[in-house]
Amino acid sequence: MSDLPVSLAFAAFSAVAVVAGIRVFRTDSMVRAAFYLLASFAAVGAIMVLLGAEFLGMVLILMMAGEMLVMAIVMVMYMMNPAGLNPMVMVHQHRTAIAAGAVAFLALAGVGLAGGVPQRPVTNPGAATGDLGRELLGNSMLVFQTAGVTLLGTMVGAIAIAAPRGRFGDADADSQEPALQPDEEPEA
Amino acid sequence: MTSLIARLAAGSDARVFAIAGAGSRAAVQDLRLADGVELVDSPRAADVLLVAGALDPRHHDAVRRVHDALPHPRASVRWAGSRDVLVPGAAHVALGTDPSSAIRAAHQALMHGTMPTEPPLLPDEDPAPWRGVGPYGQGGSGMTGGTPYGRPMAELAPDRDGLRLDLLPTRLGPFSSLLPHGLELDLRVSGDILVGVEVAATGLAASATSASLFIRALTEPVSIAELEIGRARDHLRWTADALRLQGLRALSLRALRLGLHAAPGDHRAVERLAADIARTGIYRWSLPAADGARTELLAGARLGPSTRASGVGEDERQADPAYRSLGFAPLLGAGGGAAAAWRLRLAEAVRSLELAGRGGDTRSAVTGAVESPRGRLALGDAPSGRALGLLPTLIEGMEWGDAMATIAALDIDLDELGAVTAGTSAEAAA
Amino acid sequence: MTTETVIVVGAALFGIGVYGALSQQSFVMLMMGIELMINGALLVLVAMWSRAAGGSPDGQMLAVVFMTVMAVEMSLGFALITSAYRVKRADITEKLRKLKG
Amino acid sequence: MSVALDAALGVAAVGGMLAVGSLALAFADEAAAAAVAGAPLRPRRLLVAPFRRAASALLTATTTTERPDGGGRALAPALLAGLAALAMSMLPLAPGVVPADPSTGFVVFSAAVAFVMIAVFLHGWSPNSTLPLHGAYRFGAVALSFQIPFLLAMLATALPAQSLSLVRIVEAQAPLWNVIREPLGLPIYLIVGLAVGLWGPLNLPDADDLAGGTSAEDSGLARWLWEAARTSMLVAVAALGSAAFLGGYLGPLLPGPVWVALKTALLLAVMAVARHALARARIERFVEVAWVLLVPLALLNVFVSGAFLL
Amino acid sequence: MVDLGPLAIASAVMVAALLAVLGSWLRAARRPSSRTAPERVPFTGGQPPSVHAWSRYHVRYYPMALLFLAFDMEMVFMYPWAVVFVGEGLVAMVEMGMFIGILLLGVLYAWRERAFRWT
Repeated sequence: MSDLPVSLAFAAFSAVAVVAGIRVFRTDSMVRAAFYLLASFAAVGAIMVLLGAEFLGMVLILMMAGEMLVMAIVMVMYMMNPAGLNPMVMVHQHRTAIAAGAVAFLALAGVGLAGGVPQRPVTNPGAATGDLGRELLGNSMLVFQTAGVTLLGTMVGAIAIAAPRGRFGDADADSQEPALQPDEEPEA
Repeated sequence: MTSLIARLAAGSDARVFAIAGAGSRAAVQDLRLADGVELVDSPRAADVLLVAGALDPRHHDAVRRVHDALPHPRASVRWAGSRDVLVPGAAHVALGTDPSSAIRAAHQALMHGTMPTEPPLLPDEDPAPWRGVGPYGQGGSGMTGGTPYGRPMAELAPDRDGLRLDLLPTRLGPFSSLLPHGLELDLRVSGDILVGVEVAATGLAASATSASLFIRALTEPVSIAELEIGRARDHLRWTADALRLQGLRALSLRALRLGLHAAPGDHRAVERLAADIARTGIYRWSLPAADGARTELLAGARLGPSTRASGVGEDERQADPAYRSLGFAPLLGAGGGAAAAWRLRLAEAVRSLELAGRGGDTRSAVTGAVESPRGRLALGDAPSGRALGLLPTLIEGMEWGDAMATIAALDIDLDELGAVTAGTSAEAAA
Repeated sequence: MTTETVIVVGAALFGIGVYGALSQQSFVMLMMGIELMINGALLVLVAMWSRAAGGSPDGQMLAVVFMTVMAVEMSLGFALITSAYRVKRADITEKLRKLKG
Repeated sequence: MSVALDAALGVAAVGGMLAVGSLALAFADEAAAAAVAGAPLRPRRLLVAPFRRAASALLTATTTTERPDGGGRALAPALLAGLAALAMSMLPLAPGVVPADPSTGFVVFSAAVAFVMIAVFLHGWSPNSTLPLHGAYRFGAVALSFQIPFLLAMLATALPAQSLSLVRIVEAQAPLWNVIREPLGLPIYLIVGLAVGLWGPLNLPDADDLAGGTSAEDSGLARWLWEAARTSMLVAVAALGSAAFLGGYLGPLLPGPVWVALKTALLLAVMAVARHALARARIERFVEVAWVLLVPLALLNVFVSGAFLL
Repeated sequence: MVDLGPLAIASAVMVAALLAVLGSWLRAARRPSSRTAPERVPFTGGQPPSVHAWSRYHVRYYPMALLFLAFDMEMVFMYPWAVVFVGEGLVAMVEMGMFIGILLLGVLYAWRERAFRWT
């Protein structure tokens, strides 16, 4: 394959990644926000494939489909007006945030452009998945097993925190209604 | 090219959304076996609207709303005893004759473009006009104020799970494929769990008269063979509907075909059907498990198979000397629950066909109450009425699919209910 | 497609993520900001692995660890949001602050 | 120029395979239904029925609902059709003949199946209507449960191939088909395949107890497209299943593509029979069985088939 | 080299399908009598809904969804493992066995906590 299709594809995927990323915070519908984020991830995954990291890119897309579905589901659960039928803006420190975002972008892009990245391209992308497998079982064995324990902790922790009933009674015991107005005292 | 497409389209099955008014339930069900006609569950999927039987004026707006939900091009067929103006422009077919050729003709004319599509029946009015007024274009002063796009949004309510989330009010019926037509339920769902159930309206037409076999048996002796064949057919028709709700369409058609003309010699065929149904795993996989409190409710309600499924030997036929002379004893299930009721219904269909074969010309005695396929039937007291009374308690707290299976298992017949209660009110008036 | 352009795209995603994480009031939207930051970082990491590190396997390993972190963050984050909503009925950060104690 | 030509050829080939597969599925489904219902089968009428249905869909208007998510509503059937094409484009037809062979084809297929979740959820969410909405959330439960057994059942086929390429997975079955090497894999794969194609006993999001579920508000061309996309997805699942478990184009005497077609048809027939012979699962029961039974069984399958390779 | 074939084919099919749906909508919208307010009412049996269906849906299986998020990660580790399994042999078997064994404890815990049930 020549360079031109790859460059075109890169330009397209970059545009999707960035535009979808911006749309995440510019849409009223929570479900759309989650799926825009998914589109951004999928485009980044595709760029990774272009970079020769086929496995990482595809696995990112695979993982994110599930994670963003859960994200959309949880969003709808807890957000008032989940579909954005009634437009609203729920932001704070807006200017500061924009400035911080711009600074982060400029700083990172500057480092990337000026930092003099060494040019040592990957030699055999086809062997990358196997390399990763051997790394898992060899040098990074400890990381691999630690990940297992971490994931176990996450599963147990998440269910213990979120589950409606536990051994210590109902999870919402002693909870109270929030105030209807920001400065009011909560209802008993 | 255009004419080729039109010709192909005209050859397709006419997809029909049927509204089954008073006295037309069985006739509409039989249409499932008709050639070139396919009954669908949503008017969005239909080409033709079939409005069958008598309909009360209070249902007319609902009929019009269903009519307007059909995509263009659309046509309707009125299948009733007499002409009326419920759906203007509808072809009229007399109840008692087969409407499928009229339906197919309407469908073909639509696809060829020789018949214009029917205009909407309801006026083009927004339920509540809405304009954003708040600083972000929202409807009111608060962040969720107003009624966006003409409708409010669901409201928060506490839940047994401890999460205070929205309760979604849903009005199901009167013409939903999930309920007997004429029944309207006000449901409140929290996620897929029904947390509030109210029967909002029942009955199709005040003037409903039913020549049902079992209602006739209330006042005159009827041949036991006839009664038992009627019972078996009723059970098989119920099985056909219930199988359909569970997605087993081919088996459902087989049950319906059997139910159309089951005769004493068919008990082997019914047994084979019952065995094939059991083999689908429906009792283990699909139906809600028996639940103590609910089973107890049904056990005391004299609801025929639903009651006998829990092992209570409640059956009006035991009181009838004619049945006793035939050596009748009711079949009983164990443990209750939808699965037990299903099995019992099929077993009763087999037993009824056997009884009908032995019955000869013995006639039933008039005792003031009859065991209809749905349970104890007397003047002014129909099993469907008792079932409707129990319905909210039975399905509250259930998952949506379980609730729909439970409603189906109750086998509510509004025609029978209407006829029996109309009889009493007429007597009272006299 | 050069290493530099990929890094610029990654930086843009990271910047958008920073904006989202700082500006959003709702917990879940805030998490989306964090996800987007990780997304940008992941892209830069893979670009480095592909173009500057000669495809060394630890680069890939690091990316896998990133993804794991993301999953752990989401799972526990959603669990905490559920718990906060259950107890305080709070779905935005301000509410939680106000009801502290 | 040749790139464009290749792409056009690829689209035509994949579209043709999906169309033929869908017709075969319709035929098998009708035959199974007739057998179960005890009704006569009318093959001639049956063969034109799908074309008639498509023509009538073309002539019927597509309705909208009150304030839907229009973008999502248009995207959902298109996305599902695209995913079916994506999966089908990696089917090896004969040695060296495959529309596309990415080295991680296996992960690409898994990602396509994962995106089915998005397509179905979007389809049910977007009309802003109660019954489709319930269907969408039901599929959330189904899909999050079947995802892991599905990936694991497929993963076992990658062990002997030592690769994630579907072409290599077929080649590695020359001595022994995977269906024999890892007998638990194909049943688990087929169970999940039914759920992916919203078919038969696992047609929970579009079930009759939701009056059509996610497609309850669809009409005209949009409805037809959704149905076509669903059957295409099922065909793709069957085709790739035959490649991963039944040796794909491998077989004596007959040429490769014929074997592929025969094996795919076999799996489609199994699915058609399952639709009419098995009852729909309760949602909660399915979730529990998937996690507590299918996940451990699929893991066992991976490790047992691994042990044979040592 | 990178193979974008599947993506190209899928995109072509998607675009075609999208155009078909959009074209069908446009055709429907051009009809004079189409799309009155009652024609757009969501169907639940002939009565208009009292509220929008979009609401804070109570997703009863959320504990399972959280479990999924964590458990799904195992696949990222298993794919590369599967590729090198034959080469690495027993070591691979033992290490993955340990990893999976640890994760299955999580499923077991979730089952005990009734995370897969909600009715």
